[in-house]
Order: sequence, then structure tokens, then C-alpha cells
Amino acid sequence: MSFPLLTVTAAVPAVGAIATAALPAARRTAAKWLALLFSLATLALALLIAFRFRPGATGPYQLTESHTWIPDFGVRYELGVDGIAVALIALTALLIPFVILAGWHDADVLEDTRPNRRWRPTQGFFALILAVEAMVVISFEATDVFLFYLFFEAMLIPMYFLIGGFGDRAGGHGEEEAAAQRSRAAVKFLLYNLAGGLIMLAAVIGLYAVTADQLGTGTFSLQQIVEARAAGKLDIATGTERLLFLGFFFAFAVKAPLWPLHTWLPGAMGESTAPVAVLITAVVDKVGTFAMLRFCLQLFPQASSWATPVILVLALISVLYGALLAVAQRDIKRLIAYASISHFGFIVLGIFAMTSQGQSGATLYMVNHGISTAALMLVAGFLISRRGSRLIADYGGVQKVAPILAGTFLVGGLATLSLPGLAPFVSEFLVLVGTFSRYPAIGVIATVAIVLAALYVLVLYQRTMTGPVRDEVRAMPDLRVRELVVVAPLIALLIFLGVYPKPLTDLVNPAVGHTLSVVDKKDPQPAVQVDAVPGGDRRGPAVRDQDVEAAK
Amino acid sequence: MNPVNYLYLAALLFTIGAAGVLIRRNAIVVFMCIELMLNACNLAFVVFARMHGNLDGQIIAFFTMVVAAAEVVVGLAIIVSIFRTRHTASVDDASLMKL
Amino acid sequence: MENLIALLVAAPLVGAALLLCGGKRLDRAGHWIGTLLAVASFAVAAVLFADMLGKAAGHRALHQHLFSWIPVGGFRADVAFQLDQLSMTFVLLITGVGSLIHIYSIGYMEHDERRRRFFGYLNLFLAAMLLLVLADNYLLLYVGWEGVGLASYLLIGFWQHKPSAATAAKKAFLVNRVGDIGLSIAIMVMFTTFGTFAFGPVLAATGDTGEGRLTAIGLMLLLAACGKSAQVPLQSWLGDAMEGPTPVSALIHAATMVTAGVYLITRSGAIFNAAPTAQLAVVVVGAVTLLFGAIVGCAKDDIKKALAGSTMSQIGYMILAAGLGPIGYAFAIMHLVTHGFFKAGLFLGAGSVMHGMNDEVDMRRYGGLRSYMPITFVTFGLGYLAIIGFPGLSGFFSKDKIIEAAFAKGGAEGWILGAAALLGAAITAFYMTRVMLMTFFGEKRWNPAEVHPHESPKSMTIPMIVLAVGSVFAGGLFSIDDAFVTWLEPVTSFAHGNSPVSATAVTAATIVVLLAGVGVAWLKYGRKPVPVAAPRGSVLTRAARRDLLQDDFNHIVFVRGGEQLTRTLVQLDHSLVDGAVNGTAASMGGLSGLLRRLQTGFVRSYAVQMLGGAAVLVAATLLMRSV
Amino acid sequence: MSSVASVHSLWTVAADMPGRIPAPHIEYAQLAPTLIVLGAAVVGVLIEAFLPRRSRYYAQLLLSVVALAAAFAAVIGLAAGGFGSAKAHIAAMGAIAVDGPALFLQGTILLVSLIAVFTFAERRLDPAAHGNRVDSFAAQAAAVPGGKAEQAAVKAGFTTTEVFPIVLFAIGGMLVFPAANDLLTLFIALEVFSLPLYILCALARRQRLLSQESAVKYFLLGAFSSAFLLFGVALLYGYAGTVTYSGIAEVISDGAKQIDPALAGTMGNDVLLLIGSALVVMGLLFKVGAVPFHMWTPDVYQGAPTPVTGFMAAATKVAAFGALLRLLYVVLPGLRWDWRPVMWGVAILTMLGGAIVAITQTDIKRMLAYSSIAHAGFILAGVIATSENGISSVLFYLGAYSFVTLGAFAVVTLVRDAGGEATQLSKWAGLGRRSPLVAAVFAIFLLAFAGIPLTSGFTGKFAVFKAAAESGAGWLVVVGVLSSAIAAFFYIRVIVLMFFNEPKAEGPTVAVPSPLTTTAIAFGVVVTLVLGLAPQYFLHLAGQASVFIR
Repeated sequence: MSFPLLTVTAAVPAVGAIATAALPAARRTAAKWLALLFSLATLALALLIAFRFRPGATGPYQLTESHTWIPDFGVRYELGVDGIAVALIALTALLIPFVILAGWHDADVLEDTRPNRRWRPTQGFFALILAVEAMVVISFEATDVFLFYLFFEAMLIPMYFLIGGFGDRAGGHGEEEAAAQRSRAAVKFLLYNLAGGLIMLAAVIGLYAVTADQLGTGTFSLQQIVEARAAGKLDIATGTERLLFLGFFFAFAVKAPLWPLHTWLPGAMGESTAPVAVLITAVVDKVGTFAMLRFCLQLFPQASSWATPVILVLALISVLYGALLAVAQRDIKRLIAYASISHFGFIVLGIFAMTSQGQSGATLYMVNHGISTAALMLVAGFLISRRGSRLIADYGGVQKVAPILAGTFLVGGLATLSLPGLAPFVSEFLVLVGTFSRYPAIGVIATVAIVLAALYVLVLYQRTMTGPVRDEVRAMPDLRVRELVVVAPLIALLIFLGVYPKPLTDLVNPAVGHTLSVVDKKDPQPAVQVDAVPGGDRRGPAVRDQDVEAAK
Repeated sequence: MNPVNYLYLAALLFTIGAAGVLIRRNAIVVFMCIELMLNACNLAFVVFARMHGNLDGQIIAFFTMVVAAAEVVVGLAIIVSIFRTRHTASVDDASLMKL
Repeated sequence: MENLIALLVAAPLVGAALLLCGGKRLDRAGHWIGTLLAVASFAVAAVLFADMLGKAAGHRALHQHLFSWIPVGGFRADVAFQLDQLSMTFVLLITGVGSLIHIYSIGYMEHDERRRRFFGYLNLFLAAMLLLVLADNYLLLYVGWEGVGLASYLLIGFWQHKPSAATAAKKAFLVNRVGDIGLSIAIMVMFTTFGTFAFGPVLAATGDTGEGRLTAIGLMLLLAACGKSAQVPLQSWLGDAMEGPTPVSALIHAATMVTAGVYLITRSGAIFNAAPTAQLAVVVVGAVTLLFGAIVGCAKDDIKKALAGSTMSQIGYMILAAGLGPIGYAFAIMHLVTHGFFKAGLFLGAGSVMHGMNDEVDMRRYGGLRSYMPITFVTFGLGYLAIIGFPGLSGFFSKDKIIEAAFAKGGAEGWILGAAALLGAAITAFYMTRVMLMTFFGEKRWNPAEVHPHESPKSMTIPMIVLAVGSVFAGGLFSIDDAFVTWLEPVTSFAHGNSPVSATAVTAATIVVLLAGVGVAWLKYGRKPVPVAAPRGSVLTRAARRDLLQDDFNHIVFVRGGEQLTRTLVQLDHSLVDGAVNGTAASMGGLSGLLRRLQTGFVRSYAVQMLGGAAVLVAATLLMRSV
Repeated sequence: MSSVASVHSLWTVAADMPGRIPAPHIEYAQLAPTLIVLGAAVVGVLIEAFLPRRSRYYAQLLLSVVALAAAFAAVIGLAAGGFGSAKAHIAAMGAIAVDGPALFLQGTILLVSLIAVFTFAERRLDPAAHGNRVDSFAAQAAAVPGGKAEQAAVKAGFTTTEVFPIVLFAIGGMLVFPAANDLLTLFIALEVFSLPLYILCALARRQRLLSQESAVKYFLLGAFSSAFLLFGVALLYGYAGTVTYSGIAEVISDGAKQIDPALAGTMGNDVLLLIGSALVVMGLLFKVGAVPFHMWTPDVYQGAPTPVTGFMAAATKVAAFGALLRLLYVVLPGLRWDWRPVMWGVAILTMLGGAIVAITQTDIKRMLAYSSIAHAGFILAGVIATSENGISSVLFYLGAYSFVTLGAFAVVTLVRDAGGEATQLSKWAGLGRRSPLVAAVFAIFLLAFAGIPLTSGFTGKFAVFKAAAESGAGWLVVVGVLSSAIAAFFYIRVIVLMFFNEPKAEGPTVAVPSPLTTTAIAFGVVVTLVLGLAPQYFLHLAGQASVFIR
């Protein structure tokens, strides 16, 4: 029994949450630093995972841990990571420190609140963030459906408190009204996702019933089920499989969020503080798309390909719909929220295009979208915290008074419109190509979104940053060191992953290959067989792996 | 005479009792109606005992009487106390808690 | 040698990084660093050029593979450069003109506190443009393609405090994005067709591919070219782009970036050759645009906008030539280079004039400036002669060849295209003469109290002189026993078309129409004085002033329509999609309120309900047995 | 006529028998738990009679705690002695079953009662009246509210220490209820635990009008339903000629075959069987508070003293569901195809009804009442499974749920303003700001009710739904998850209220409880989390105990 790296990685932030929450009310700053420390420790562990992980190795999952947990439910404590999970864990662990740093003052107690020895919002805020991190990490690691479900659902609670409990004092109509709107948004978030989760619960139970019925003992182990299916021991009736698939997919589609189940996102992101919004869209929602890739496809291959057309259409709608609504938004954060809806549409598109480009692209998209949205949203947060308003109309000419802020904002925006050279371009283009190569029409229509993306980003930038300087922003300070520390690395990462995404692709490709093999789909072959690219020696070793993959 | 008729009688009594519970306002009367229902059960027991030719039914009847007596004790206690508070024994007045 | 190629891109890239991230401490040295790196890039280019000339025609192409960029399944994108004669031509043009304009900008932007950033952007542009022409596959080309778009966006909107500038920048980027759809779809089709999108294999495999797919690719590439090269119907952004500082207009919106479309089409020659339909589309677009731009150019009073119209039209010529296939590619590029010289020169001249006239752009407020700024006048004049195709100057050679080629297309097409080209030449002569006359001749239409016209500093005049020299001799140089054609031939292939009319006839015709154009212009603007307030003018004039209403069309159809659409969608999202959710919640609440009523608080009603329940229970049980 | 004659002959023959009736043989050891509790109750009465007032409270408390602990120990002992599995059999002349489910449920009831007794004995919450600490029970229940006698009683510092023996009697009845193995015992047990509860409901110190009203409502409806139950018993007796579960089951299983034709009119008459069983089941459904027999629940829960409410909500449900399980699994398995569809309907009605009506509640106790109804529905889903998994899941759910409920109501007793407990939901606004700890604990309980993962509520819900799904009741599960989604809404609403709303100026204060209540709440939290995170041991236990002796 080797060192339980995965467990520890999930446990560290959990411990950190408890430790932070336990600090007395007076030790606010201490709480912040403690939280930051723990998040950094988690990051270190995540990187360790990334290094311990061997992309080429055999077997779908690595660093696996498996212990009996609740035999009566056929539930095992099974952890394991594939390339996709590693990438997403790394993303999560990477973003949390920045979230914490960015939210450094978001939970400071206002002076006017009457002193209360017991009420410790600061500690709570950072403890909750760490709690979310822990749960997200373990749901990326879980290879047991039940275990995954537990944390998939449980993470709603801390998120709920983060959304409802802490606002960015920029609501407009006074703190009382803002609080009301906030709690409404939080409740909507929770109930919406809870409903999805409960429907998934029914499907989970159904899955157990099926396995118990056909394998003798019910199991939730992803690998067991996949193997049993491959061996022909498990053969779910078509109707049942479709129902179960829908149950799972609904939950993930709500979380993702996919049109028309998206309406909770703008509210949740709009009302909460920027760091929390980042937490929602860049970290938590990724669990949904990740789960589509890991659970929906692998547990119910036939049903997945049965539902593909509908899902692709929904995804396409999300892509265009989100972009169009983003164009029409007056609220910076809601605009970013709708942009995210559009991006999640792309991710789903890539997943269900069932091509290696599509799915690798989707996975990269999850990572890149996480980083780019984090950059954009956090800078937007800094901007909003300065002016105390979320309305685009309240800004103008910021570029003149705060050039660095404007510059970083622009870079974030350019990443959002997936400008070549920045990370999101790679993933978006892969998704488009992957989709196009199987469903040309959908691919072409989706391409329109690149114009819309440019539209909403540039309009946002023009209205807020350019033009004559408004009096309200005249005194606006430029980014502070702490804020720069938050943004600079993200931007650097965006550029690096845009120029050299190979480490990521090498990580992801084998996992995608495995998924596709489970779903039993092959990339469509080109119409014309071109004799190999001139100078075949140009293919790197990873490329050769690709060939092996393709051969398989 | 066919004992089954007594069963019908029992059923009738039970129904009367039930109807009484629904119709009457006075707590005491309502309570008496419930007693009537219990006694209807007793009758049924005895009749069945007669038909089956075993003693169980009659024994049960005795138990039932005891229970009924106990119920009287508790019930009257409660009803009396609420009567002393409200100076009315109408069950409809006891409707503070609703919805 | 090939390892130097990366250096071409790296030098300006480093410059951009330094200048944009360097912060205030670089403010003083910024422009020098920028210029230096641009020149360095040019030096490298020169070295490579010399080396290339040393090689045999067939073996001149260099290739440099840096690293594998996006390897996923069969999808393989590499960061690899390819430097052949075509790329080389562009590299020299870009770095050369680029360097000159850097130098020019030192003077032009002297008083702008954000000069460092300006040079950063310029370097960024050079890097992106070089990437565009050096890439060895379409995806990498796409990166450069969007990169120049970004640089152009930043530079057009450089004076962001002017809303007009910010809007123009946004418009440029958006219209370009529309073109980019074409490029990305083209790449997708290539990938699904050939399994790759590297120039080599794709262009090699066009032979054994269905024409349908090739046509699709071709049309998509054309769309991309329209966006970047401001061709109809995506030309609307170029005029507004003149909001940018003049050096930008000279470099990006005259000499280099806008010609990227021509490069794309020439580069993809093999595809177009195999897809006649696409080719036809290309020539049509080219012909239409060359007239469109020329007409617009005639009506504009803003000197830069007039020049912009002419740029549009000149690129129309190039596109037309490129659309003609092997008989045209070389001439397209040749005209592109000569145009790079004289149009850049003209813009710099215009900039110099504005510099001396307190940034006044309305030609109706110029007049008689030749005596105040002689150097500008001379250089501008040479550029003018070149562009109208005055015999012996660059423009003459390149344009004349294109017109010939157009006729050589053969058949009715040939006649139509040739006629269009000739007409364009005439109009060109007209509007350029108009510009010339309104600016440097006639009486002074400016108030001496406010403006004191003066010659620009050396840093500005020298580049103008250099470019003027280029615009005088380049064409002739290239045409000495078809040096240019033979130079490009290995890449673009060349075929002599069989023209129905002899070359001499065409040349003669060209000269005639040229003189006609000049004459008309002189009659209109040279003989009688030019009114300061623009006359109402004919319907055509008014339409031309408004870019032939094409902008209004866009505004009504796309902007208004789009706003309408989004507004409706917002409504729907709120009322329908979200409404459904909230509705469910509300209905639950209502139901709850109804069911509560059952809890009347009366014992007897409870009893009734219990009795009813019991009855139902019994009935149901009996029912279950009976069924 | 001949048939009547033959019956008469039978009857006379039977009449000669009395001499031969054997003396009953009672296995006292195996009935120990019940006997201990009832014995203690009797002793409690004597204490009331003979001890001076001062010392009664402590004596009663000690007695009750010791008795319940001893009884619990006895249950453990029996279980350890294998009576739960191998040596399971029917004691006391077939009156009481000693088997797995019985022992498990008795253990649960005893543990719950022990905790409940702690909350009964709590004397720190109410402000001291005239210098002597008081609990939540009336000084003198017989005295008219607000009357002189009451004031005198309060001044004298009287307290109703009778609650301890009374509750012990109730517990005794509850212990027998799920173990009862014939209908008579069932009925007696029902009355034995119902009558004390009626009294307890009437004993609230504050808001006595409501308390008395709840008592009278509970009493009348309870008696009404027990009359139905008894009539059902009569009919079943008529059908089978016996009231022992095994006997009836036997008659059902081999129908009306070797039955004297003389009795064809009654014996084996399915109408009797069906109506009778329906009525008996209805009596039990009333106790578990299933729609449409739930009307009493909200009113009684609201009016009764909160400790009593907690006790009722927890223990009564356990006992009643135990009895229901035994009845359906031992007596009526042969009728499965008749009662399952009906129960389907009842379960769906109960789940949805409880959840939906709870949405608009404004009183925390009433809201919890409705939530208890919804939970009854969830448990019914497990009952319907008619499989060992079904039994074990129900057992587990009961265990998990009862402790959460106790804890929740214990927390309710802490939040007080001038008028006693502040059960108005609106008054709970901002509680999270005032005292985060209490609010957090309550939030945990609410999340457990809502069935959020990592709490016992989720494990229980998963268990019952899983059992239901395995038995092919997939759509029931879907309805179940939907109604729990609805239910989530009002639990969340309370959390919003506590954490996201600004505290009101004249809001309630949170009283600092004595170790008694603290223990109760702490125990609740611990059980909630343990059963949420590591339920295996208890699931296994429930699984072991899931075989009924026939």
C-alpha cells in the first residue's frame, strides 16, 4: 500500500478548512494567511500528482486507492486519476490560491456591523473556499459513482453559503436589497442543482439495482462496470440505459450549465463576489462537464450516442444563445456569466462530438476557460470593487487612469474571445475541428460564435475602458501589488498554454483515447489520403504515441 | 337465529358511532360515540367467538372494556381540564391551531 | 541558415514584450528599442535574401521546425517556418517598410506620452505579420492572421480617449473576425479532406481531390481575404481605420497587413487553380472592389480616407490578378510590392502634411502647400505619379501587367475584367490628381493665423524619400527581363496568357485613360477654385461619400437587427426559460397554499377526512382484489 | 339451520374445556426490557405518592435514566445472546415476538427515550419562577390556566414530575408495540403508549390553551382511529378465528381449504380479511402520520410541549413503523399483491403532501411536523419493498431519523423570547449572526432532513430508495426524489432565514442549556454525522436484524 497521495490532496484543504474555521474572531488576518498556506500546500500536492502521473502508462487510472467502505451499498472508497482528472485537479489547486488572494478583503467585517464575538465571516469565507476545493478535488478523483455523487452534491452546501453569504457591495439598491437578491440567487443555485442531483440520485440507485440484478452484487465501481460491460457480463436494457443516462446527464447539464438549464448561473455569478463567481464557473461547474466525460459516456455508451444529436443541438444553442445574451448584458459579471454559458456549450459540443480532437479540446477548454475566466472575472472584480458598481454604463475611460488594470482586462477579454496565441484558442479550435469532422453543419454554425465573442468582449472593453474619462473613475487607483500577483501568473499561463499546450495534450490524449475506446468511436478518416507530412522526422515522440493510439 | 345478523348490528352500531363522532359538537358526546364504536367491536368479537366456537373473542371483549375504561379516565381528564379553561365542551371551539 | 528564420519573428516580438511589459522606465528609450529591433529584423531578412539569391532557383525554400504545437490524434499543428521566394518578398517588404515607418514614427509620435506603447504595438504587428507570411501551415498562419488583426485593433484605437477611434478599432476587429470564420472553416475542411493543413501536403494533394471541397476551401479563403484586405463586401472597416495614427495607416492599412489577403490567395494558388468557381469569385470580388474603392476615393475630402479608398482599389487589382491564376499571381505580388512603396509613401506624405497643418485632414482646407513643404510635395508627387501608373514609374509596370493579364483571361470574362481594370485606372488617375491638386496646388484655403505649415523633421522626411525612390524605380527594376516573375515562378508558377489584344495596345489604352482621368480632374479641381464647404454633389457623389451606402446597409441589417434579436432573446430568457423555472416554484407554493386549507383546525373535519381515507383505503384494497 | 346447529355443538364442546386451559408460561428474561421499564413506571408512581416534592425530580430522573439504561442493556444482552437471529422465537404464549427487528427497534426506542428524558428534565431554559428552576411542563396541569390555583402552584414551585412515570408507561407500550405478535397485544400496546401521550400533550407550561387543544385533538382522533383498528381486528378474528399473526397468516396462505363448511360464511371470507386488514393498517398509518391520516400531526406537534413533541416524533414513529412492518411482513405477506398498490398510493400521497404543504408553514414546529409526514412517506417506500433490504433500510432510516428529529426539537427549545419558545419562523431571522453555533447545528439537522450527502439523512434515504428500486418500484423512487427536492426548499428557507437575513432588533435569544439538553443535541449531531460518513456498521446491524420470526 503506497502513499495515499490522492486522499491527502483532498484531505489537506479539508483540514485547512477546519483549521481556518476554528480560528477566533480576532485572528482575521491569520485566517487569511492560513487558508492561503493550505491552498498552496494543495497546489504542491497537485503538482506532485502531475509529476507522479505517467501519461503513457497502461490502465485507465493511476495512483489508485481502493478500500471497502459501505459494502451494503456496494460502495467502495475508490480513487484514481486519468490525464483529464490530473489536469482538472491541477487547475483547481492552481486557481484556489488566486481566488483566496483576490478575495482577501471580500469578507472583511464592515465597521458598522455591531461587534459579535461569535460571528466570524472572514474565517467562514476562507474555510468555505477550502471546503469547496476539497470536495471538488475528491470528486475529480473518485472512480466510484456513489463516492463521486456524495461530494458532487455535498459541494453545493459550501458554495451556497459562499454565494448567499458574501456579496460585492455593488448591488446598487442598498445592502438590504442586495442581500435579498443574493440569497435569492443562492437559493436558486442550490435548489436547481439539488433538483438535478436528486434526479441523478434516482439514476444512481437505478444503476445499483441494475448491477445488483445482473452481476449478483451491486457495484458502483466505474472500472468494474466498464469491464463487466466489455466482458458482456453486464448488458443494460436499452430503455433502462437511456433513462439512467438521462438521469445522470440532467444533473451534469444543470451544473455545466447547458441551455435551457442555465438560468441559475447569471444570478449566482452576478450577485456573488468575483472570487466566488470564479469558484462557480471555473472550478465547480467543471465537475459537471468532467462527469459527462467520465461517467455519462463510460457508463452508458449506447445511450450517449443515442442522445448525441439532441445534446449537440442543445450545446450549439448554448454557444450562440449565451454569446448573444452576453452582448445584451448591462452588468459586467452577468456578461461574463453568459459568456461562460457559451463556452460551456463549446465544452459539451467537444465532449459529444466523440472525436479525439473534440474531447481533448473539451478537456483543454475546461482548463483554459478556467484560467481565462478567472483572469477576466478577477480583474472585473478589482474594477468593481473600486467603483462600487457592476453596471457597464458606470464606467468609461478607465484605460487612461488605470492602464495596467485595463491592459490585464483586455488580455483576459482577448483570451475569452479565444485569440490565437492565447490558451483558449487551442481548445476552441480543437473543439470546432473535432465537431466539424463528424458534424460539419454544427461545426460551421458554432464558428459564428467567434464573431459574437469578439463583439461582447470588445463592446465591454470599449464601454468600460476607452472613451473620455468619467469623473467617477478619475480617482481610480491602478492595480495593487496583491492584485497584480493574482493576475500576472494567470496571464502568463494563458500565453504559455497558448504557445505550448503540448504538456497538456500529452496528458489528456491517452485518457481521451480510453474514453473513446469505451464508447467504441473512431475519428473519421480524411477524404484524401495524403502521403505523410513532408519531413516525417518532424513528429515529436508524443505524436508517435498518437499514431499508436490511432492504430489501437 | 343466525348470528350473522348480530354482525350486521355491530356494523350498524359502529357506523352510528362513527357518524356521531362526525356530527356531534360536544366533546363528551363525541367521546361517548367513540365508546359506542368500541362496544360495536366488542359485539363483533363476541359474535365471531360464537361462530368460531372459541373463547378468544370473549376474552378480547373483556380487554376492550378495560381499555375503554382507561380511555374514559384519560379522556375525561383532558376534556374536563379544557372545559374548565374555556367553559365550553364544544370541540369546534378548540381550533386555535390550523393551516 | 534556416535557424535565422525564427530570429525574424523573435526580434520584434521581444521588442513588443519589452515595451509593453517594461513599464515607465522604458519610456525614454522605448522608441529606439522598437526601431532597433525592427531594423535588426530587416537586417536578418537581408542576410537571408542574399543567401537565397546564392542558391539555385529550385532549392531556395528554407524550412525550420521549432516544436510540435497541438498534437491530438490525427490533428497535428506544428510551429514551423517556411521561407521561400514568396515569403521572402513579403519579409523584405514588411521589415523594410516597417523599419522606415518606425523611424518616421519617432518624429511623428514625438509629443505623445504613450509613444513607448505605440512602438510596442508596432513591433507586435511586425512579429505577427512575419509569422503570417513565414508560417508553413494554415493554422500557424491563422495565428499571425489574428495577430495582425489584434495589432491593427490596438493601433487604430491607439487614441482611445476618442470614441470614434475606439469604435473604429472595434469595427475593424469585428469585420476581420467575420473573415476569420472563413479561414477557420477552410482549415477545418482541409483537415477533414487531407487530414492535415500544412502547405506542403495540402497544396500537393489538390490534384486528387473532389472539386467541391476545393471550391469550398477556396471560397472560405476568399472570405478570409476579403476581411483582411478590405474587399467587398467586408471593406467597410478600412475607411474608419484611418482614425489610427498616420504611420499606422501607412504600414498596416496600406503597405502590409491589408495585402495579407493577396498573400493568402497566392499562397493557396494550387487550390484555386483546381477550383475555377472559386477563382471566378475571386476575380469578381477583385474587379468590384477596384471600382468600388476608386469611386469612394473620388468623393472623400478627408485625405486619408481618399487614400484608403485608393488602397482598397489597388488591392482590388491585386486580388483580381491573383484570381487570374498562374498568369496573374506574380503580377499581383509585384503590384503589391510597388504599391507597398508608393502607397506607404503617400500616406507618410499625408501624415507629414497633417503634421504641418495641426492634424487637419480635410483637403478642402489645404491648398498651395507645395511651397511650404517641398520635400513632402516632391515625394508625394512621385508617389502620385507611380500610383496613377505614369509610364516609367513602378505603378506603370505592375498595373499595366495586371490589365494585360485581365484581358488574357480570355473570352467575355477577359474583356469585362480588362475593361474594369482600365476604367479603374482612369478613375485612379482622376482621384489621385484630385488629391494632389487639392493639397498642393490652388490657392490657400487655410487660415494663416491658426496654422503655420512647415516641413517635417528629418526622421519623417528620410523615410518618405526612401519610399519615393522605391516607388520610382522598383517597378522598372522588377521588370528587367521579368526578374520578378522568374524569382517567384518556382512558388507561384507562371503562365503566359494569350491576350486577345496586344500588350502594346493595352499599354496605349492605359496611357490614354490615364491622361483622360488626369484631364478631367484638372478641369474640375485645377482650373476653378475648390470650395471650402463641400458642394452637395450628385447622388453618386453623396452615395460615394457614404461609402456607397454600404455602411448604412450594415448598420440597418446587422447592428439594428442584432440589437433587436438580442433584446428579444433577453426577454425570452427572462420570461420563458427562467419563467418556467420560477413558475414551477410559484405553482408549488400555490398548491401548498391550497392544500393547507384542508387543515381547518376542526377535529371533526379531521375525523371526516380520516373516515374518507379509511373508506378509500378499504375500497382500494377490495378493488385490488377484484381486478 | 344445520350449520348453526353444528356451530352450536362446537361451541358447547368448547365450553367444556376450561379445566384444561394450561397455565401460561412466560419467558421473563426475554421480556426484561419491557418489564424493567413498566416496573420503573410503577415505582415512579409510588415515588410520586410517597416522596416529598423537593426530592421527587431527582429521584424520578435517576429512576427513569437507570431504568432506560438497564432496559437498553437488557436489549443488548438479548441481542448478544443471539435472540436477534438464531434463538429468535415467540415468547409469552405467542403474544410477543423476540426477534431481530423487535430487538433493534426496542433498542432504538430505548436510546431515543433516554435522550428524550434528558430534554424532559431540562430546567435551565425557562427563567426561574419565584426562585425555583422549572421545566417545560405545567406547574399543575389540573389548574386552570391563569387561575389562582395555577399561580399558587407556580409560587410554590410545583412541577409536574409525574411526566417521568407517564413517559415510562408510554415507552413500555412502545416497546411492546413492534414486538406484538397477536392483534390483541397490538391493540393493548397501542393504547398503553397512546394514553400517556395524550396526557403528556396537555402538560405544557407555556401556551397551555394550545397544549390542551392539542391533547384533546390527539385524544379524540387517536381514540377514533383505534376504534377503527379494533374493528379491523374483530373482522380479522372473524376471518381467521384467531388473532395470532401466525394463525392468520396460515389461514391466508392456504385459503379456505380445510375449513369446516359450517364456517364458510366467515372463515376464509376474503371480504372480512381485506376490510379487516385495511382497517388495522389504517390504525397504524394514523400513528405514523401518513396521508390521509396525518391531520393530527401538525396541530399536536405544535401544541404539545416541545420535548414531548420530539419524543413523539421520534419514538412513536419507530414503534408504529415496527408494528406496521411486522403486520405487513408476517400477517399479510399472502396479501402482498393487494396491499402493495394501495401502499404505493399512500406513500406517494404522503411524500408529496407532506413536502408541499410544509413549504408555506410559518411555525417551525408545524414545519417539522409536515416534514415528519414527508419522511413517513419515504419510510413507506422502504416498507413497500417487501424484501429483507426493505426491512433493514426501514430499520436504519428509523434509527437515523429519530435522532435527528430529537436533536432538531431540542434546538427548538433553546430559541426563546418573552413568550417562551419562539417558534415563529420569522423570529429566527439572523440567528446565524446571533449564535452561529446553534444555527450551524440546526442547519446540520435541516440538511440531514433534506437528505444532503454526508449526513445520516442521505444514507437513510438512499437505503430505502435503493430497496424500493430493487423491488421494482422505480417510479416510486422518482416521485420520492422529486418530493425530496420540494422538501429541500423549506429546509433551505430556514437556513436562509438564519444565515442570510439581518437579525431583528427584538429577536429571540438563545438560552444556554444544561448538560442534559446539550447531551441530547450533541448526540444528535454525532449520530447524524457518523451515520452519514461511516454507516456501514449500523447498516450491517440493521441487515442482521431484518428477519421476522413467524
